[in-house]
Amino acid sequence: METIKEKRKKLTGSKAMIQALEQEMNRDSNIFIMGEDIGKYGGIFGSTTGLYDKFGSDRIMDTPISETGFIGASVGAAAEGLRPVVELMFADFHGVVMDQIYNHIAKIHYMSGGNVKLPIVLMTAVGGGYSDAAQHSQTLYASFGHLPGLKVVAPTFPHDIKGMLITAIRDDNPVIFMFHKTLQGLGWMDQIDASLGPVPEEAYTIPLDKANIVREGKDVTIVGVQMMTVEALKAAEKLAEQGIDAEVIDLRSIKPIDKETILTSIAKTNRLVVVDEDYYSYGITAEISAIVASEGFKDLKAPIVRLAIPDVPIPYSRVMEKFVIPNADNIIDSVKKLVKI
Amino acid sequence: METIKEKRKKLTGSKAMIQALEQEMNRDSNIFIMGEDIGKYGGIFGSTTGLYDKFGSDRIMDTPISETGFIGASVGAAAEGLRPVVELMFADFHGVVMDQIYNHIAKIHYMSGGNVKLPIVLMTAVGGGYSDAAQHSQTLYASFGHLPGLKVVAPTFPHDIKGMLITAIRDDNPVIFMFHKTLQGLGWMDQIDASLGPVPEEAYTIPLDKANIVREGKDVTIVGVQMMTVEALKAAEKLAEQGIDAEVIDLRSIKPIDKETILTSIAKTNRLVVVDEDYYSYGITAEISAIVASEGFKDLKAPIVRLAIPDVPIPYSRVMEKFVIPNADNIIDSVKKLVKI
Amino acid sequence: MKHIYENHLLWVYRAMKTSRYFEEKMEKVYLEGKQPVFNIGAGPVPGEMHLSNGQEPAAASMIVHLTKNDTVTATHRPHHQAIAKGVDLKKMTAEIYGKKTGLGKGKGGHMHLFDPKVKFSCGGIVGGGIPHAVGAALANKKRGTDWVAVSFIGEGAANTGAFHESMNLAALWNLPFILVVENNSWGISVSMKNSTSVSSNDIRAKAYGINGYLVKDNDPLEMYRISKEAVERAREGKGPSIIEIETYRYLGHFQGDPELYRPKEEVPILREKDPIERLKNHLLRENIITDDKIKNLEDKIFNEVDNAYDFAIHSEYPEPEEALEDVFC
Amino acid sequence: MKHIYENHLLWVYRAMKTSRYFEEKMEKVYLEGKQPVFNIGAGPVPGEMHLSNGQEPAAASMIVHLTKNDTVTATHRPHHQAIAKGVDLKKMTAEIYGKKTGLGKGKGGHMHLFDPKVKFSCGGIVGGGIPHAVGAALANKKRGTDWVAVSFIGEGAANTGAFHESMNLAALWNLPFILVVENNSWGISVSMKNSTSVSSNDIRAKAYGINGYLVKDNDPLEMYRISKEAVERAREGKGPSIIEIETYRYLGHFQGDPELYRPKEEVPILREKDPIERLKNHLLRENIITDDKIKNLEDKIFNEVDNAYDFAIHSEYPEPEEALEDVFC
Ligand SMILES: Cc1ncc(C[n+]2csc(CCOP(=O)(O)OP(=O)(O)O)c2C)c(N)n1
Ligand SMILES: Cc1ncc(C[n+]2csc(CCOP(=O)(O)OP(=O)(O)O)c2C)c(N)n1
Ligand SMILES: [Mg+2]
Ligand SMILES: [Mg+2]
Repeated sequence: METIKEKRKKLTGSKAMIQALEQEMNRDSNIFIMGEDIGKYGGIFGSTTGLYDKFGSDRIMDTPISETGFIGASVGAAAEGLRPVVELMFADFHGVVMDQIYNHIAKIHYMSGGNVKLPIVLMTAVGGGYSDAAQHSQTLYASFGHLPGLKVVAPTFPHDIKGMLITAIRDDNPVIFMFHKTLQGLGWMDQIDASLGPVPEEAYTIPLDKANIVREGKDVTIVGVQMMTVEALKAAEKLAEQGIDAEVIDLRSIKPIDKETILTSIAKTNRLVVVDEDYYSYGITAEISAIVASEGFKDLKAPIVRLAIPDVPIPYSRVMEKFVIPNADNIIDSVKKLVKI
Repeated sequence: METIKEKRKKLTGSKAMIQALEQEMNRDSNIFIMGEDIGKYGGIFGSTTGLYDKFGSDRIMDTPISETGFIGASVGAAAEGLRPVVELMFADFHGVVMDQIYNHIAKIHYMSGGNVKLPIVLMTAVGGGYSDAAQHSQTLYASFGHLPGLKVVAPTFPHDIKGMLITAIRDDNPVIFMFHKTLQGLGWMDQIDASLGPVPEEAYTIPLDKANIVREGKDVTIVGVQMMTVEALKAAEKLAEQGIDAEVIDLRSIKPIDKETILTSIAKTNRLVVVDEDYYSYGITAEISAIVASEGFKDLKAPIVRLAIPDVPIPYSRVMEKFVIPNADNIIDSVKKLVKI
Repeated sequence: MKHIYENHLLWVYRAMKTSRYFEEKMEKVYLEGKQPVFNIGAGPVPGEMHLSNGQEPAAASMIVHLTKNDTVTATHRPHHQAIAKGVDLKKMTAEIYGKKTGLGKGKGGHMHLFDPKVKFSCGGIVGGGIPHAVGAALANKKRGTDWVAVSFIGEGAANTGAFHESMNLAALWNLPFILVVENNSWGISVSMKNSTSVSSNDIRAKAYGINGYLVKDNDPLEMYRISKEAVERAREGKGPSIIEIETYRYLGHFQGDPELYRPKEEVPILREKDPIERLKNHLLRENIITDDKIKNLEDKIFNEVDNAYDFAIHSEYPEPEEALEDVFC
Repeated sequence: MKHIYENHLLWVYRAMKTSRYFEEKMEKVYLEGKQPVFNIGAGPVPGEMHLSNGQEPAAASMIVHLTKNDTVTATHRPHHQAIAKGVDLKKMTAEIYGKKTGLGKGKGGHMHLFDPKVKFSCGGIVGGGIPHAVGAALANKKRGTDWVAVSFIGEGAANTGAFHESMNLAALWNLPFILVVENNSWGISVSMKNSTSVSSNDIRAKAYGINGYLVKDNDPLEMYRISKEAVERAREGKGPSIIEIETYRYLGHFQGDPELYRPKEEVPILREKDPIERLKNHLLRENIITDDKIKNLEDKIFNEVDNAYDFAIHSEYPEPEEALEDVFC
């Protein structure tokens, strides 16, 4: 768990992001942001609100709808010594720019034998739950995590959002920074407690490769990420009332995964539930299950439980969407069955 | 294992593909092929050689280098009742057209509530081993397998190549048909035995969702796909000499995975090695491990072994490339350790 | 000939008015359950909602020249084209309500309307629908029909790679394809001048050696005339065209858009020149229809739309488990 | 002024000749270990090999106007630009041999050459390098320099979405960016006429409101003149240009290409008009250099190239485990 800092205010996820960007942009004039509607609009999901007024159109650049163009341009700008932060409005749109992301941004450092550095942060909004349907609700965590050369993070709480975004900006490697819409604490979406939290005012960093134990427990380990961590915590509270003591790990880093924290937890609880808001096959539940089945096998006393979006596109209609995204009740049911084994 | 058919000649993988395409195009005039250099050139990896002369430029269409354009066009053509077969020259290029593949081709049937059918086959060449480096050597099996709405197949042997391609063409759903360059049996690449095999002359189908036990054994299950199946078979032979009896499963279908065949095998062998020519994290080794750790846990007697390309881009230089792609020796080493546990 | 023309204009009026009424109703319905605090996921119509009030001429004055054999692909802002193309209004409304009776059984939603019976589709990825229409045009040509395919996009989409690849293909293969660019000056908050290196996208037709047309000031009559020419050319095998129409976005990009980026005075000026009113006045002035008959027509329209909403409202929701169906056929 | 011009032409000759000699040598080396049966993965230089013999003017006559502060991005066919841009020839050759001493320590290979010291890069994805150069141009402008960025592509790449998105950005932001289209008539086996809806890509400059230039018949002098104008304009803040040059591909798309799609008579006709010979004759005719001196120069060139090959051949291979390094810094 992170050490607690002094002088912290409660901020939303969105405000935590903005604070990180603002402080870093003040520190380093090489940082600039490009994206669609990140200027006066302030980012569709509030990632840059107010920054245009503070930094002007030279450092906060609205772009045309040309993701391959402007995200690809971040490569050349970074190679020239600038530090571009680029926003892909929804992770769902990655397909129009995936070549730049995985064949160029991710590989150039390697192909150049380490000679070219690309300090690029790609921020992108993920997640569903508000009926935005099949092309605007995905997380696609594993689509990014599968590819070498990218650090991929997905923090949950405002404190981590700020700290990890600052680390991402200071990192000389490309980092995909995924922020969950519902965790931004925006006025026009569902209001949830987790989207507001204490955030130190000064700049600070949080490593990009460490999971966080957000609840200690001994009976079962639940690994989640972003909204699934929130659901896991809800589930853990109810399970506690029923005498089941769950440990909840907030994954935070999709790539690389913090194996150690997970394996240590399994050594204690011997039981694993993984919950993911991405698709089931070849997703986070697969990778974490595999890590434990290969490296923590001796500690495992029961089958691993995988909860994720079944392999279907995300449906529009609320009833169906709620059905496909895992929630606290699904977790509780699974854990209750699991602890009996 | 497949039932053996009469009147079979030995064909290479490439010839098996061409035969499937030709027979199907003769059967159904709605089928046409689009792609780069699939006309007179006959496909860079020999997928369409000779078809241009037989069917002409109307049904064998060379395209500009506009993957989003022409692969996206397959959607409209399919919705109109044609049956487009499109070739993405290397799977490595998927990033320039991924939006059409996963946001449109994969999802339209679902989003339309089943009202729009898109019988599209996307053929694409995969695999490394000949120093084509980071942007031309990938398999990216899991990048496709992760996304709902696509059937993804990757047959190994000529017999399966023909049968599964015919099934894919006749399927009313979009199918990604991955063929491995080395298994095409092309004159200008490494010559390997597996790329030549008996193929019935008449048209026949092989299901898109069934793995194939290509060697029976009782001590350990090795799951491979394409070249990794070939390596697994080599390993199994050597292991047999040392008294270890390995069962080898040729996965063939990346999505959906044939769980049953795998779980049945594990119930017998109690040990699992998965070998993949894709990247390690969030890849085939992850998914299959997870399936077994959650649904076959009780049968598992030892940690699962995962062999895959470590999470690095594929290096150019031969020594390094050979190091990152798993081979029979790696498999033998792993199995020998594993059977002792 | 005159007679056809007049009927066509009446048809255009009807299509525009239907769309307008449908959307004005949607504007209200969408806010149900989202008051007093706006919550995008709440109410009977959750998710994003992109309305096209003001942009009706682009759709109606083009689609009047099409039959149900002709293909139309549209965008995240698809209602005006869908309605003009004759998409089943009840099923479309039900889809937007997320009902089982919807076009996509509730799986698609407002941005993903598919009605293969009238060859209409749309989608939420900017530029994503252009190649689909090119593919339909290719199929039309292959089969020797005189059917055409029309893709509608916003001016923002003209800067996507999909635009360029599709236009080159359509021109290279001389396909019966028309691209209509609805230039409403804005791509969300980014103005045309901040997104596009030329003043209008008809100019870009030169990059493909094809015809480009510009329709000024949202004029339904001029759009009618130009579209007629482009469609006829396409049917005759004379190849693709780009038509850009200067049109108006009365509302925010989506409902709930605070529009802080937009000059306050812009919309009132546009509304002054409302194209539906302009066409109505023209129809009356030219005695193409009487005042009484137009009222009559409007009542029919209101009725049809109201019925569609009723149908949607009274339809059942899908069962949760239906989410698992229709991935494959 | 004359003096500078003459020196420039000599520089161009040297760059072209170096590239030609380098590649003629590569043509042979590449076949080592691939005889009698061609096997792409065998020999000291495995993998694909795209040579640019015949295309040298495009590179040399542009890059003569650049300094090491200017950025160049190239394609899968990158040697002529790399050599003109002053990429370390020893390290480049070593990279192609897969050696530890290579530009990328053997990780990149022939299609992936990176020399940040002279701001050169290339890649194997058609169209993929265009936005990179746009980004460099953006950085140049942001920092108030007069540095430019030049992206070289083949005519086939002008049909990719990346081309369009990049050109629009460069024009919109008025960047010091130049796109050079090396039109060698072929994209692998697909002829320009089967891939492109216009006769040349300078025409497409109109779609971005910028300058387009066409250099005919692979002329190094005309390419020199046009490039000078485009580079000067870019340095002066007058924005981007597209230059298309009609050039020659003497060899197959890659070595081993059976070229069944290509008329047999095409290459001999092109070779007749070899641009290096043409420039040499010009230099001699105009007394810019003497016969003796040119021999001298050529010997230097051969020496330099031979040394680079020697360096490559005698360098060590990386250790297998080095594959795991350099993913992150
Ligand atoms: C590829 C892609 N990038 C970004 C978006 C987000 N987005 C949705 S609509 C829109 C603006 C579109 O502008 P325009 O094409 O002019 O259409 P309009 O909204 O004005 O009708 C943007 C940026 C998207 N849906 N798809
Ligand atoms: C996005 C993408 N599509 C396809 C290819 C395969 N490919 C490599 S080179 C090439 C032809 C390129 O033609 P052109 O741009 O004219 O360059 P040239 O080879 O003539 O130099 C193709 C299709 C690729 N590398 N990247
Ligand atoms: Mg617009
Ligand atoms: Mg070319």
